[in-house]
Formats: sequence, C-alpha cells, structure tokens
Amino acid sequence: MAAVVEETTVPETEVPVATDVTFRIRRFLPDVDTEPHWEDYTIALFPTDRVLTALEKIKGEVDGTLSFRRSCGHGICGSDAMRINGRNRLACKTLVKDLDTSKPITIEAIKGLEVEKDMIVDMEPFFAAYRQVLPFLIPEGHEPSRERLQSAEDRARFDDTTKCILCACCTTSCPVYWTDGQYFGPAAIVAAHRFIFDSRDAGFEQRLEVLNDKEGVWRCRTTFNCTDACPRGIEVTKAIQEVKRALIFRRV
Amino acid sequence: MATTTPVGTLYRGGEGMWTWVLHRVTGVAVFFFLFVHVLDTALVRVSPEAYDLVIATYKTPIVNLLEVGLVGAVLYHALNGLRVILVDFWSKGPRYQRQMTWTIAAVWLLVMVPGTYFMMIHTVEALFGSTP
Amino acid sequence: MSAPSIDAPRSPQGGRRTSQRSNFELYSWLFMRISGLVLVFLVLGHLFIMNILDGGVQRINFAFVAGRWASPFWQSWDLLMLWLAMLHGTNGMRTIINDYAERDQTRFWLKMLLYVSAAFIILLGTLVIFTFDPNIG
Amino acid sequence: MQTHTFDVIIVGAGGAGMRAALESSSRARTAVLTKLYPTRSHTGAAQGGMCAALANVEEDNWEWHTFDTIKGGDYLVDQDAAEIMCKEAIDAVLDLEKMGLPFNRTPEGRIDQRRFGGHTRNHGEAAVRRACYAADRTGHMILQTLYQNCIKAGVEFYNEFYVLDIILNEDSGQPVAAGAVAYELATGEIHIFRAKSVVFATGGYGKVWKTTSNAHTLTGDGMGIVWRKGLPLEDMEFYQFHPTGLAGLGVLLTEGARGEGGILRNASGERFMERYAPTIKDLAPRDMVARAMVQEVREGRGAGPNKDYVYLDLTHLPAEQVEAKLPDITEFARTYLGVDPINELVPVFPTAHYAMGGVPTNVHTEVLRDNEHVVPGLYAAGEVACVSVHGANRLGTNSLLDINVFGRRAGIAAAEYANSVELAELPNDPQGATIALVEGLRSGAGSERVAALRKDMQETMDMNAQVYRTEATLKQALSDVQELKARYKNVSVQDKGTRYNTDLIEAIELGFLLDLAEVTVVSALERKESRGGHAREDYPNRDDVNFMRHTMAYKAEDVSGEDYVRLDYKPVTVTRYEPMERKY
Ligand SMILES: Cc1cc2nc3c(=O)[nH]c(=O)nc-3n(C[C@H](O)[C@H](O)[C@H](O)COP(=O)(O)OP(=O)(O)OC[C@H]3O[C@@H](n4cnc5c(N)ncnc54)[C@H](O)[C@@H]3O)c2cc1C
Ligand code: HEM
Ligand code: SF4
Ligand code: F3S
Ligand code: FES
Repeated sequence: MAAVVEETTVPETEVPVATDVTFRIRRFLPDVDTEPHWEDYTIALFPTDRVLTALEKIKGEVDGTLSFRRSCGHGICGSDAMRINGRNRLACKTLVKDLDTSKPITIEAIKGLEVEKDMIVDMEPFFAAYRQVLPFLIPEGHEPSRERLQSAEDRARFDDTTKCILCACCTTSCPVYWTDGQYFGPAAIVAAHRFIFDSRDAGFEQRLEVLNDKEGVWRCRTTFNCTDACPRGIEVTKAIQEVKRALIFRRV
Repeated sequence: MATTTPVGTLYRGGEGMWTWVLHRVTGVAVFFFLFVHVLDTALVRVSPEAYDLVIATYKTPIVNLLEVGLVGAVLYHALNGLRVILVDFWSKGPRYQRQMTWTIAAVWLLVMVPGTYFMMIHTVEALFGSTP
Repeated sequence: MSAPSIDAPRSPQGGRRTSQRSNFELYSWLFMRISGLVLVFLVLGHLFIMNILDGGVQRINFAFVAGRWASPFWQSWDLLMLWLAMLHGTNGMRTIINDYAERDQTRFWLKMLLYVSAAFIILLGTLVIFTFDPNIG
Repeated sequence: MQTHTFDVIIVGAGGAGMRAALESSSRARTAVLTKLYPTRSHTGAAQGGMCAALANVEEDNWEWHTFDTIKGGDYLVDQDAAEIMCKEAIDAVLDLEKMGLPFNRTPEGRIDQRRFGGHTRNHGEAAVRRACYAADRTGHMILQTLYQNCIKAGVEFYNEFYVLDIILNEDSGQPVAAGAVAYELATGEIHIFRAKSVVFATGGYGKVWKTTSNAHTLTGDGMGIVWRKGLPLEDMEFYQFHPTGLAGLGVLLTEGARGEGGILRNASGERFMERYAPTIKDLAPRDMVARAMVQEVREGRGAGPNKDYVYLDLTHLPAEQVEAKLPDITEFARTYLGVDPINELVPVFPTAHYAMGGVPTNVHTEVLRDNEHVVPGLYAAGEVACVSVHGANRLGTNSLLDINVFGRRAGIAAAEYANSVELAELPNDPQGATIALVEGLRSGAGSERVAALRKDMQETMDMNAQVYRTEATLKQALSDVQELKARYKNVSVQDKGTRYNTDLIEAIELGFLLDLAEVTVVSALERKESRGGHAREDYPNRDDVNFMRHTMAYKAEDVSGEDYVRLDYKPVTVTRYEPMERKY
C-alpha cells in the first residue's frame, strides 16, 4: 500500500538492501521440551533493523511459538534483555549492522534467572532484590509546603543511577550472581545508590544495613561485566564502589 | 524441578571478567603452593638433609619452570590486586580500569622477561654447560 | 505445573535472610586489600631475593636458611608474610567456596576443612620460624 | 480458575494506574493488575516534561495554563475539567517531588521549567516556561518514582495478568461494576477478580498505526473491553500525530528539543514554521506543526532521497546543553539513524502518538454509559480515558499531568466508593466470554496470520487516516479495516501452549486494535470539519455550528445481527472561554 515512487526519482545513494541473516536461537518450550535446544532461522533484514525486529519477523512469519518480552522498542522499558552473541543486550537497541552477520547470530535467555520459555525468564528474584534495598525516598523531618530545595550539583550527584530501567542486563551478566543467586546484584545496588546519594534522603543507615549484608556490596568482585552490559550507559561498577566507600568511611 | 542444566554459550565478558578469572585462578594456585611451601620449609625442623633433599627438587629443570610460573602467577595476582584496590578506592579507578589492565599486562611482561632469564639461566647452564 | 523447567543456580527462591547486623564482611573485604598491599612488598621481595638475586634457587640449602633466620629481621619478615598470606589466602578461598558450593552442607564442610588446614599450616609455620635451631643435626 | 476478592482493582500500572494505587491502597484493599511489569509501562517513554504553573522561573498562573489547554484543544475541551487539571497541576508536581522525583533544578534549587508547544504567557503573548522536567526522561522518572512509592506503600501487584473483560452486574437494570477477568500469562490460567470498584488505566492504542511512538503493547485493550460491553467511546477521531518522530521509525524526539531552541527546517534549510505560526513558530501546538510538516513534504520541500521528511536542527545549540538536557533523544538519533544531533540535522516526520479520545468519564473519573449516567464502580484515568481535558489536540506535557491529576482522583474516588457499598453479585458465568475468546483462538485452525493482518491494518491507517484525511481515504480505510475484521475471524495461533503464550495474546490484542481502528475511522468520517488533530482536507475549516460537540460511539447491532458503529454526540462544557480562532 506504500506509495509507488518512480525509479528515476530515487537517487542511487543509500538505497538499503535486505540481506539474509541467520539467527541461532536457544529455544525452550515448557509445554513440549524437556531440554533447551538451538535452532536456526534465516530471514532477510536491512542493516539498520533491530534484532527485535528480526525476532518479531521470525515470530510473525516463521514460528509463532517463539516467545520473548518486548514493549517500547527503543531501549526505554527494559523488557527485552537477552544474550546476543554471548553478551547481554537489549534486542531493541542492537542493530543488525553492528553484528557480524557472516556467522549465525546467537540469541539466548539471560543467565542466572530461571528460564520459563525461550527468552522469557522468571524476573521475580530480580525484583525481589530491588525491593529489598528500600528503593524509595526516606525523607527527613516534616513535609515542606513547596518542593524541597536541592542544588543542581546535589542533583547531578546521583543522576547516573536514576537512568536505570531495571532491565537486568547487569545483574545477569555478573559472574558472582550466576553462581550465587542470593547476591543482591548490581541493579539493586544501583537503585540503592540513587537514594544514598540523594541529598534529600535520610535513609542512609537503613539502606546501608541491607547492603552491608553477607550478600550485599561486598560480594562484588569488580568484574565490570555489569558496566559493559548496561544499555543505559550507567557506570554500574563505579556506583557499587561508591556505595562500598560510603559504608567504610561512615561506619568504620 | 531441575531437570537439565543450562548449556548456553560462554558469556563473552570483557577484560574485567577475564582479569578476575585469572586473579582467582592465580590466587588459588598460590594458596596451594603456599601450603606445600610451608610444609617443605618445615623440614628444616626435621633435619638439614631432609630439607636439602627437598630443596634439591626445586633445582630440577621442570620444577624450575614451575617456579617461573609461580612467580608469574604471584606477580599477576599482586599487580591485578593493586588494580582492584585502585578501582575500589580511587574515584576515577572504575573509569580507567581498562587502561590499568593493559598497564599491568605491560608491567608483567617487563618484569617477567628478564626475570625468567635470571631464574632460568642456572638451569640452562646446568643443562647445557656454561658458555665460556 | 508439571512442565519441566530449568533451574537457575541457587536462585533465592525462599527469599534471603536479612542482615545479621555485623560488619564481618566489611572487615574481611578491607583486610583483603590492606593485607594485599603489605604482601606486595613482602611476597614480591621474598620472591626476588630467593629466586633471582645472585643465583636464585640454586644457592638455597639448609645453611642458607639457617643464615637468614639468624636475623630477627628476616624472622619477622617471614612470620608476617606467613600470617598475612595465609589469612589472605584463606579468606579468599572462603569467598570462592561461598561462590561455588551449591549446597549449604557442602559449603559448611569445605569451609571447616579450609579453616582447620589453614590453622594447622599457620601454627606449623610459626613454630618452625620461632623454634628453628641452626645447630640441629 | 481462581477467584480473588478486593475492594478496588486497578487495571494498568502506568502513571495513571500507580498514582491511583497510591491513593486507593491506603484507603481500601487494592490490587493492581497489569499486563506488563509496572516499570515497563509506556509512561516511562515520556520525555519532555509535565506542565504546572509553578512560576519558578517566570511569571505564570494556572488560569493561563487553562486557557492554553482549551485553545490548544481547539475548544473541544470540557472547560471545567481543564480548570481542575491546571489548578491541581501544581500540587501534582509538588507531590511527585516529595515522593522523590529527581527534577532538574534552577540555580536556586527549585524545580526547573522549560518551554513547550502551545504553553504561553498571558493568553498567547509569548512562550512561557511551564514544563517541569528531568532531562528528557520525565516519564521514566515519574514511572520509577511511582513504582518506588508503591513498593513503599506495599501495593499488591499482579504482574503479567492480562485483563480481557470487565464484569458488570446488570441486575438493577443498569450496569454496576463487579470485577474483571484476567488471563495469567505465566500459566494460561483464567482468574476472576471480584471488586467493588474497577479502575481502568490501560493507556493508549497507538499500534493501530504503523509509524508510531507507542510501545508494541499499546493495543487499546481497556478501550476495546469497554467498547465490547456496549459502553461508549468518546472523540476517537482525535488522535495526535507528534511532529518529531525519527523519520521512518516513529521513535519520538521530544518537543522539549524545540523547547530548548531546536528548529524545524525543510530541504532548503528554511525555518518553515515562521510561515505557519509567526508568533510562536516551532512551538506551535502539535497538530499545526505536524500539518505544516506534511504540507512541506507534499509541496516538494521535503528532504532525503524520497523527499519525505524534514529536519530537526539542534546544531546551533551548545553541545553541552544538548548533552545535558536532551541526552536520551540524542542517543536515539545516534543509535537508530546514525545521525549525531550535535552537528547534523535529524530527519523527522510525524508519528502516531496520543489518543485524545477514549472512555468517557466525568471529572470524578467515573465512566459514563451515555451522555449523563455513570456506571457505578467503574472508573477510568490516563490515556484510556477522555475527560475531556485535551479536546481535539493535547498540548505537550499535559498527559503526564492528566495521569497524575486524574489518576489520583480515580484512586480516591474508587476507594471511597468501595468503602460505601457492598460487593456486587457476580453475574452467571462471568468468565464465559473470556474462555470462549481464548479457547476459540487457541484451538482455531485458521489460516490468517496475526502479523500479516496487523501489518495491513497499520498500513492502511497510515495511508488513509493519518495527519490529513478526506472522505475518500477514510472510506478506503473503513473498507480495508472491515475486510481485515472478516479475515480476523479466520486467524490462526500457532502456539497452542498454556505457558507464556504471547502468540495468543497478540491475536487478542489485534482484535482490540481492529475494533478501535474501525471506531476511529467511522467517527472521523462523520466529523465533517477540521479541528485539532482531525484535519479533513475536504472540510478544511472548523465548524462550530455543527460540530462543537463530542462524538460518542457505541457498538450496536443492526437488524441482521451485524455489528456496526453507532454515533451519538455530547455537548462540550464551556465555562468561561468562548471559542475563537486559533492563531499562534
Ligand atoms: C514517546 C512518548 C513520549 C511522551 N512524552 C510525553 C511528555 O513529554 N509529556 C506528556 O505529558 N506526555 C507525554 N507522552 C504521553 C504520555 O506519556 C502517556 O499518554 C501517558 O504516559 C499514558 O499513561 P497511562 O498511565 O495512561 O498508560 P501507560 O503508561 O501506557 O500504562 C498502561 C498500563 O496498562 C497496562 N495494561 C494495558 N492493557 C492491559 C490489560 N489488558 N490488562 C492489564 N493491564 C493492561 C499496561 O501493563 C500498563 O501498565 C508521551 C508518550 C510517548 C509514547
Ligand atoms: C602479593 C600481593 C597480593 C595482593 C596485592 C593481593 C590482592 C588481593 C586482592 C585485592 C584480593 C581481593 C580481590 C577481590 O575482592 O576481587 C585478593 C584475593 C585473593 N587472593 Fe590475593 N593478593 C596478594 C597475594 C596473595 C597470596 C600470596 C595469596 C595466596 C595465599 C593470595 C590469594 C588470594 C585468593 C585465593 C583470593 C580470592 C580470589 C577471589 O575471590 O577471586 N593472594 N588478593
Ligand atoms: S543498571 Fe543498567 S543494566 Fe542494570 S538494570 Fe539498570 S539499566 Fe539495566
Ligand atoms: S558484574 Fe558483578 S562482580 Fe561487581 S562489577 Fe558488576 S557486580
Ligand atoms: S522493548 Fe523496551 S527496552 Fe527493548
């Protein structure tokens, strides 16, 4: 139904061509499979297509049983974290042109959370850890009638960690979390950081109590996988380091 | 509930992950060596002969090679340990972790190349005779 | 649900226990760093002297050791190194066991084994350094 | 099947749903049912800001804000509702700040404000700084802050529960809310939630169009459910096309970009908005800017190989300002188009964005079943609802405001109502229709594919019912949609499983989309004038004599038993602003 444009009016430059790309997807259908297995799908894609588009195409045109979560489609809702070519990424923020298409592109569920179906994992433990760090403002004193004042510098202090979309790319890239699911994980620490360094917050002691736990910040071995994986470009390891230092220098 | 273990691909972590793996491996290796080393040193309490006998094995070519490996492991562990400490305590550490990784790799090579030479020179001489 | 599912490694199904209000992990973490710093000098110095300085391992024998431990300086060097390295290593091994042992039982016994053997080595080493008699034999 | 009982259930955990939950959960036993994890809701995609006449940076007052809202909505706004919204706006923003929302700050430490389209000083004199913002992540911060406060308040969430039907008790001759039926994605199980009040906060239906800023999940379920119950939908012909979507993709670039000083240019570099809105130029309301852009392209001044888009120019702004205040959209342009806004022009074109219409409610958020009567116990707030504060065209930032003001009102009203009545009896077999729907799709052996039907629907809607419409295009769209509806009866679901059956869900969602596409087109066909977001080329002028009224669409059956869209009308509430020509 698209308007037909005459051949001659289209300049030769930048006419993108669709090429065949193969995806090697780790499938697991709980209703039929006892074990996950790899399956290949080849579809035609433009270089600027997102991996999410590819998955949509496979689901829509080839195999409707392929299951994954997605919503916003542009890296803002955190639904579609998955392992693409061995690394945690958002499918909607990964463009085909940025991947090596001479080999099959591998797609599998993120690691460390229970796989429910294909790319869908049980997110509950992830959110449970988030909830445990008291991720909300704990204000001091009585409510002012207008807004609480905060200088632009104080606001900037925790800006980085406010960007988190809870996609779990970081936590499920963490080698410690893979083997010790009890570890709070980087995302929860990022959430705690956002409040610890908010000048309006007075919940420092309570929150640090949680993070000082056996499974808290001390579990982090600075492997930087989280920082590398974060689609929002949050300096996750740095945030964890700042929380560690806050713990040491205010309590020791 | 668990019926199968997931066999996915290996996670393609960055330098940070691999430096950590190496740190762990070297830490464990050094720990076990330390065990043995304290035990063999304890032989000095038994008799000089016993001690010298064990120490003699340290001077064989193969063990000498292991010795070089040990020094390499300790050196890496120490250098990376310093990097980890900088990441933890220097506010710009996390941002420069990559650069620090390459720095320690360079330092390690700079020390190990001549170090290996000095550690192996005697073995080489013993094996092939000293050069005139 | 009867359908099979893949288990995640030790996922915190039952919810985790909350903080035991102790700073143990904090201190142990700090200790790793401080001891590490000191060990850099002690261990690297030790290795340098033993393995590289004039003749390396070739010159080591009973007499060499005897000569060294005659000096209180070397005695305390080695003693400090022994203690710090063992505590540092043991604490490191503790972390590793925590990471990889999947069942609480396994974890407990592995740690017991670790602590007992570490204590044995530390005591043995200390004993050797203190009670060393150069005139033995 | 399981049955749960609550005082209040809230369907949807976007901004409106969670704002309602915060109020309701402290007053009555509340559950929030949401098809997405709360933080995945599309409120998180909102970028630019939330308006309130705080007057933190320059003189302003809520009355000016009301005027702008009404004028921006091309006088189809119910003025009493707009007054309430603009008055309560100030507290809505301050409440969010107190909950912890990290707004950008002025040098004095107050909430910073910036300019936004259609928001003016003293009834149109000049653009005013009224939008409170947190970089270009205002919606993200609102969604996160509300979720965080829901955790603090211990709100009970049922995540990945798809509400597919509401339960109405009709014993007394008029419908009364009795609960909702939900499909649990994880297990495929059907749940009945009994409740005294039901709040719908399910968001918009942008997926009817192909080029859209909306999430894949914005499929108008709430509107569709209400519609299928025979309740009306209001003003569905008014759908907003946001001027600056990334060309070809629809990913939104906030109007805040123009608020910060960005300029729209055509292929020859001309600042064309000077011709269309001489006073506030690039900050004219969205409908006007979108039309201007389409006009430029039609008249051959479009840029690119196909001359089918225009440019958003930020290159003259200091790089630090762009990086600091518009970091996300800068990244979108870099990621998805490979264009760096710091030193390159960004290709943009209108993208389907926001439903002005929806489930009609009064200012207490009670859902109307006709022009006067409400459905007791049924509430709606947010994009799913039509109060109507946006009239024919919503001003930028007024939606985040809407969800907070009316979300809050819905939470309070629903809880208070629940505390004053007994639980309504369930009708017979309340889950029957839902089970029939689910099982019918799952077991059906049709040959039509969901993705193909959806694509056809989106393409015809983009072609024929977008920024500009005519009788002919709308008729084309209508026949296409009706044909698709017929084909939909034969749709196939390949996944026959029970667990996480997203294939099935997409088929159900497509059903809602097709219904809403039809209502939109039919409503648009009958509005033979141009007003706000509804631009008819065959009727280019506003016609206050015949069409100064809201459209009310009902699902009806003709004599042969075929469904059709029946249209009725409702007067606009005018308090103090008489309609006048809309010039900027
Ligand atoms: C890209 C973009 C930018 C925007 N920028 C701005 C801006 O700067 N300023 C402004 O004022 N407005 C902006 N808007 C508009 C505004 O963000 C939305 O209109 C508003 O957030 C809608 O909120 P909501 O709570 O009504 O719905 P949503 O946030 O969409 O939430 C809908 C909720 O309903 C749930 N749901 C839906 N169907 C079902 C079902 N069947 N069963 C159970 N749950 C269901 C979903 O899970 C979700 O939780 C923007 C919109 C977009 C798309
Ligand atoms: C030479 C100087 C040394 C330095 C600077 C050093 C530094 C460190 C540091 C900082 C850590 C913590 C790593 C982390 O938390 O991520 C660590 C861990 C460890 N160290 Fe050392 N160390 C040194 C010597 C030793 C020695 C001699 C041993 C062996 C006995 C050893 C064994 C270990 C072990 C087993 C770990 C745990 C590894 C892990 O958890 O992954 N280290 N070291
Ligand atoms: S910190 Fe980054 S990777 Fe981790 S959850 Fe948040 S956005 Fe995702
Ligand atoms: S990956 Fe894990 S170990 Fe620390 S630096 Fe990140 S949390
Ligand atoms: S779909 Fe929202 S982040 Fe990818």
